[in-house]
Amino acid sequence: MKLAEELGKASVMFAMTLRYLLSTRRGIATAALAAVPLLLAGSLAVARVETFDILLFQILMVPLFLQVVLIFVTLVSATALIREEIEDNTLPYLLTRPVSKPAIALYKYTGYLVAVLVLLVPPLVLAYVVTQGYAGDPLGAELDVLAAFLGATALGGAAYGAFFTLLSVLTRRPLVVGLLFGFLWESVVGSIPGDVPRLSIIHYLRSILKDMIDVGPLAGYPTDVSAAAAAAILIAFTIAALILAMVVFQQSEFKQKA
Amino acid sequence: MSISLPRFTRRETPLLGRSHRVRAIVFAGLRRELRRPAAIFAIGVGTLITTVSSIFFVLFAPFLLQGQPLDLTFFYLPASNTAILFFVTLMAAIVGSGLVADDLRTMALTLYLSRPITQADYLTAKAAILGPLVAMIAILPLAITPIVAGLLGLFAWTIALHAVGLYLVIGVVLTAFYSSIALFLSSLTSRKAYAAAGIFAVTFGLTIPAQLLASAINQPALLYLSPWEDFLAIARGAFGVGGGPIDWAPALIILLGETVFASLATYVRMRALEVITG
Amino acid sequence: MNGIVDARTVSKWYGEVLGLNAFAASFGPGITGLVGPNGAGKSTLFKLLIGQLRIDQGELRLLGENPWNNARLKRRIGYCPESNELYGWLTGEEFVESLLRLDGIRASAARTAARGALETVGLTDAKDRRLRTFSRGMRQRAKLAQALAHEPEVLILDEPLSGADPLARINILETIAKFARDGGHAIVSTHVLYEVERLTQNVVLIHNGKAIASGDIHAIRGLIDAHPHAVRLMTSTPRDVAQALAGLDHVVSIEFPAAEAVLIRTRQPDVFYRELPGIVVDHRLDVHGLESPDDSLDAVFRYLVG
Amino acid sequence: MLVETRGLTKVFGEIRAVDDLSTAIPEGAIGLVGPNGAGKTTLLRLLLGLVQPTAGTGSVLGHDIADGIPVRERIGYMPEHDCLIPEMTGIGLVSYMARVSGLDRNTAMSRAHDVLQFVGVEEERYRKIAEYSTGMKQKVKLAQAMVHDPAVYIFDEPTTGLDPRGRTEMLRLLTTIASTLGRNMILSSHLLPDVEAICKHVVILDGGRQIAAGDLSRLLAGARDRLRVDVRGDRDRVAQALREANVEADVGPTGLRIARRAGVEAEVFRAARSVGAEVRYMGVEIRSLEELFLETVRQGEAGGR
Repeated sequence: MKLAEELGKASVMFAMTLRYLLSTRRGIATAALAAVPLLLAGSLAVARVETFDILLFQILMVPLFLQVVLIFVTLVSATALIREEIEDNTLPYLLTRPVSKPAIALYKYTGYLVAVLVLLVPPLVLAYVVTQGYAGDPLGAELDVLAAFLGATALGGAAYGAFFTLLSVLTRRPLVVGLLFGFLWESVVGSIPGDVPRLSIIHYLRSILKDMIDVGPLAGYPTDVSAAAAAAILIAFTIAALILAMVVFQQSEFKQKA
Repeated sequence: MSISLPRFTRRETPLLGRSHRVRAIVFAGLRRELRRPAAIFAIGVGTLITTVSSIFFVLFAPFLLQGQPLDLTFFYLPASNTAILFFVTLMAAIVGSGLVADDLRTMALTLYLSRPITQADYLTAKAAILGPLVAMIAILPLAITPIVAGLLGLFAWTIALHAVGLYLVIGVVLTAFYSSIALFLSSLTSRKAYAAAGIFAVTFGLTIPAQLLASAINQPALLYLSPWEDFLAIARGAFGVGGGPIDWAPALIILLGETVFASLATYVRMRALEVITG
Repeated sequence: MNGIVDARTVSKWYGEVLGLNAFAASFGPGITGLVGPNGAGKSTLFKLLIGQLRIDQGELRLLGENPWNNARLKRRIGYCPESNELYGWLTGEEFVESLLRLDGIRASAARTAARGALETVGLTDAKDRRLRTFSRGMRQRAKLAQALAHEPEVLILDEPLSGADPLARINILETIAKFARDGGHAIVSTHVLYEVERLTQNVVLIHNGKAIASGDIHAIRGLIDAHPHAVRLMTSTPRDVAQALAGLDHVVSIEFPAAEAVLIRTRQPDVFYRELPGIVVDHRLDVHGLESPDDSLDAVFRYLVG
Repeated sequence: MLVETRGLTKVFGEIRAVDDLSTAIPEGAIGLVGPNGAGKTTLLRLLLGLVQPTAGTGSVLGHDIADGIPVRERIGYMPEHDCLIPEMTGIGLVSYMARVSGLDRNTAMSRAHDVLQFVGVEEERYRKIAEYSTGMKQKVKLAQAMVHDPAVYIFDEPTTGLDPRGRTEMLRLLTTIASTLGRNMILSSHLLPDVEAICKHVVILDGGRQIAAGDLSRLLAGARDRLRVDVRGDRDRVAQALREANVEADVGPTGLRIARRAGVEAEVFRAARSVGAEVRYMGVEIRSLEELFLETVRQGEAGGR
């Protein structure tokens, strides 16, 4: 199979997905949500809050960014990839192209991943700059915090994206199931003793933050997983979920009653 | 003897007024919602839990809070029960999200608007479907609690009835807010799942960050951002409980303002919704 | 198995709801009309052909290959779905061009091909407008454009004429006819029967998930011997015309429904029509009107589907 | 007068859907035809008050369309698109919409059953609409437009998407309604043979303007003097043979069109025999509404309509 031609198809699907996720009304809504860290940092600076520094920023960001913003943005974007094309009856236009269904899912996922990073990373970096600037600390001082959050965003975005894509091909209501998973399971699981937290994505994100940041609210977070191990687990989970989604998508039929 | 084939007959009776037409929508909507399993679950469990927990507060509180005078301020406790917040949000999400969104998805909106009612009639009727169901959680459990306390002789009837009156007032404010917000979000999209997500975002998305931020930088004024905190402030004001981080007057103005704004925004959105098909 | 589409006892169920029930038919080259009442299984067959659904039983071949999960085959087919829902946020040109590039065509070639296809269906003026602003007829043409643009071997069109006004309908019919003249094949499902007759004489009649008749309309009509062909002739001398035609052995009955009309029924309509001009000229008969009420697809449909 | 408009205009963005339309439509069964995007649906929505006019005025049976309530009390509207509530039953929806139109509970229920009986929805009326066929849905859509017995029925594409059997049933219903005394009907459709069969007066729109209007029989009468012939075989050579016998003939979208003069029919048979073609139809040139439509619309060439 000519690689060049396949890459061409991949780039078209990638570009279409990116443009859909970022440009239409949905893109604006998710961008507003993704900008919450920046809004937070900005308002704190404007309000001249003396105690506002990188530590306070982390205290606010861990619950808000990890438990609300990241999940919402990834959920709304990932479910749009396949489920909405099925609901909108536009999938036949893709099915009648010489691109296999797994390939469609994979190319769309790559578009999703870049879109989510484009939505989440800039506000995060700007928020860091504002915090450091306001606190008068040099930009290079707390790079471990920035690196940790960016790592968590990338790995979390990938893992949640793959999982919600899998939900999209498994159930007709991925958004509702995703909401329940995101707001009930992920946020509650942290406070359950024993090994239960291991079954959540957020546990590994917290482990990354704990391991990479010297001084932070998660210093005491009970985890025996290093940042590297957590990253490896998340990547393995992402790949597994994605492959499963591709296989299920390949075997699924679309009984959309015209 | 006459044969009457199914000829189409003429209507003799005149049409009833607009209020009848609006009521027809409300009652049909309520009947339909009360047959939906999800709605039945939310109402049943919601009312049960809020009522039981409110009564529990009243019965055991005298022992827990030794020495606190058994007066009106006591009834603030059931009102601050977070179960109310959760189940009101759940009800608004389950019933409220589909109110207009479903009519947009199925295009049944055209059937309504091609009938002799105005868009305002349509919206009021839809809000009047959600209102009673939210009130089942926001008002009913609270109103029952003082009556139970009165019957059990724990409180003088004057105080108990006064509490019931106050619960009605603050309950209506909360119901009106959530009804108008749910209707507004429902009118924005034909996919009701997004409207439901929006309602969750309004409740948790505003409350958690406001509480976090306010405590972190001890700026209590930020609490006004959270509808739930506003409601608690109003309840404190109603029951004469002092010492809250924010006071009830601005909270009431903000909550009512948001309700009115949401209703106007919904009306403007409906008028702008000229469905263009070829 | 040399047809464009070969279906051998294909069955498909949506739970208990009937999709196709041991559907067996072979679609030959050129244009074939797929005709049947609502819910007869037309859309189900099309969804099986493009691999949106999977057959539960039997064997289905499109251009000799099994369509399920067969990406390579899709390059050779163009599909027009029944629903009018499109990517509202794309413009006409972006829609056709993006799908062309998904066919593996390079960017530059894709743009020119897209413009060509839009020109063919008469949407050049609207190529920069968002699809959400398109009317029903324009959406039909946009769908046809994306089906034609990559020059497939076979077009599968689900109700391409529904909602199109007479002008758009003629444009769509001419486009399909030209595609067939250039060697392409097409399977067209429609309810607008008198339009299909303009397009092709070759039909497959589907009812309750089964193919109940296939082939040339008139051949099918001929097979329905329960109803010999009626031909009504308008003439000032009905008796003379009747006498001239009585001699033909395939004429079954002759009636005089009106003062200036003769109604004859024949078992072999083709033979009758071939001989008629000769008879009229030789006997110098005065025939100033001729019509055959039941030689149409409508009549065939009504006989078979009731 | 059923409908009167003066300078009625409606603009969506840069598209002038209805463009300074001034017309007077008499009572009775009216056909509203025009190419896609000609402004038919927009005009109907303006009369119903579903959309507000950008400029101009209009009235239905003397009631100004600005105050929608009295107008909508007199109208039964059958939309073009799917608009039923899937989880309701047929009888549930029709009686509900009757009550929303202002009927009391009992009248609503009894008329709902009457009207469903009339359109031919038998025991399926107790099943959920989600399980209905396209034809059944169209009948329920028709029923909800008739249940409150309005003075004006507005039907937007009632026969589109129906199979031949469904279409004949729907045409039978529409004909019965059109013949009811004291009831008016505006039928908007692409299927011009249907409009021809039912309506007496027709209005042709294009580009948001009225390009032709009038009594249908008068509009179509025009061509008694021409003969239409359907030929099986080489049409062009037959036309050529006729021209050689100095008979005026041209090939139209719906068959040969021949100028009528004495003995021309014999010429047609002679030409057919000489070319070995068959004559499948020969009759008076009934200028179908479709051809009239194509001629009037083709003058104002419909571009990206």
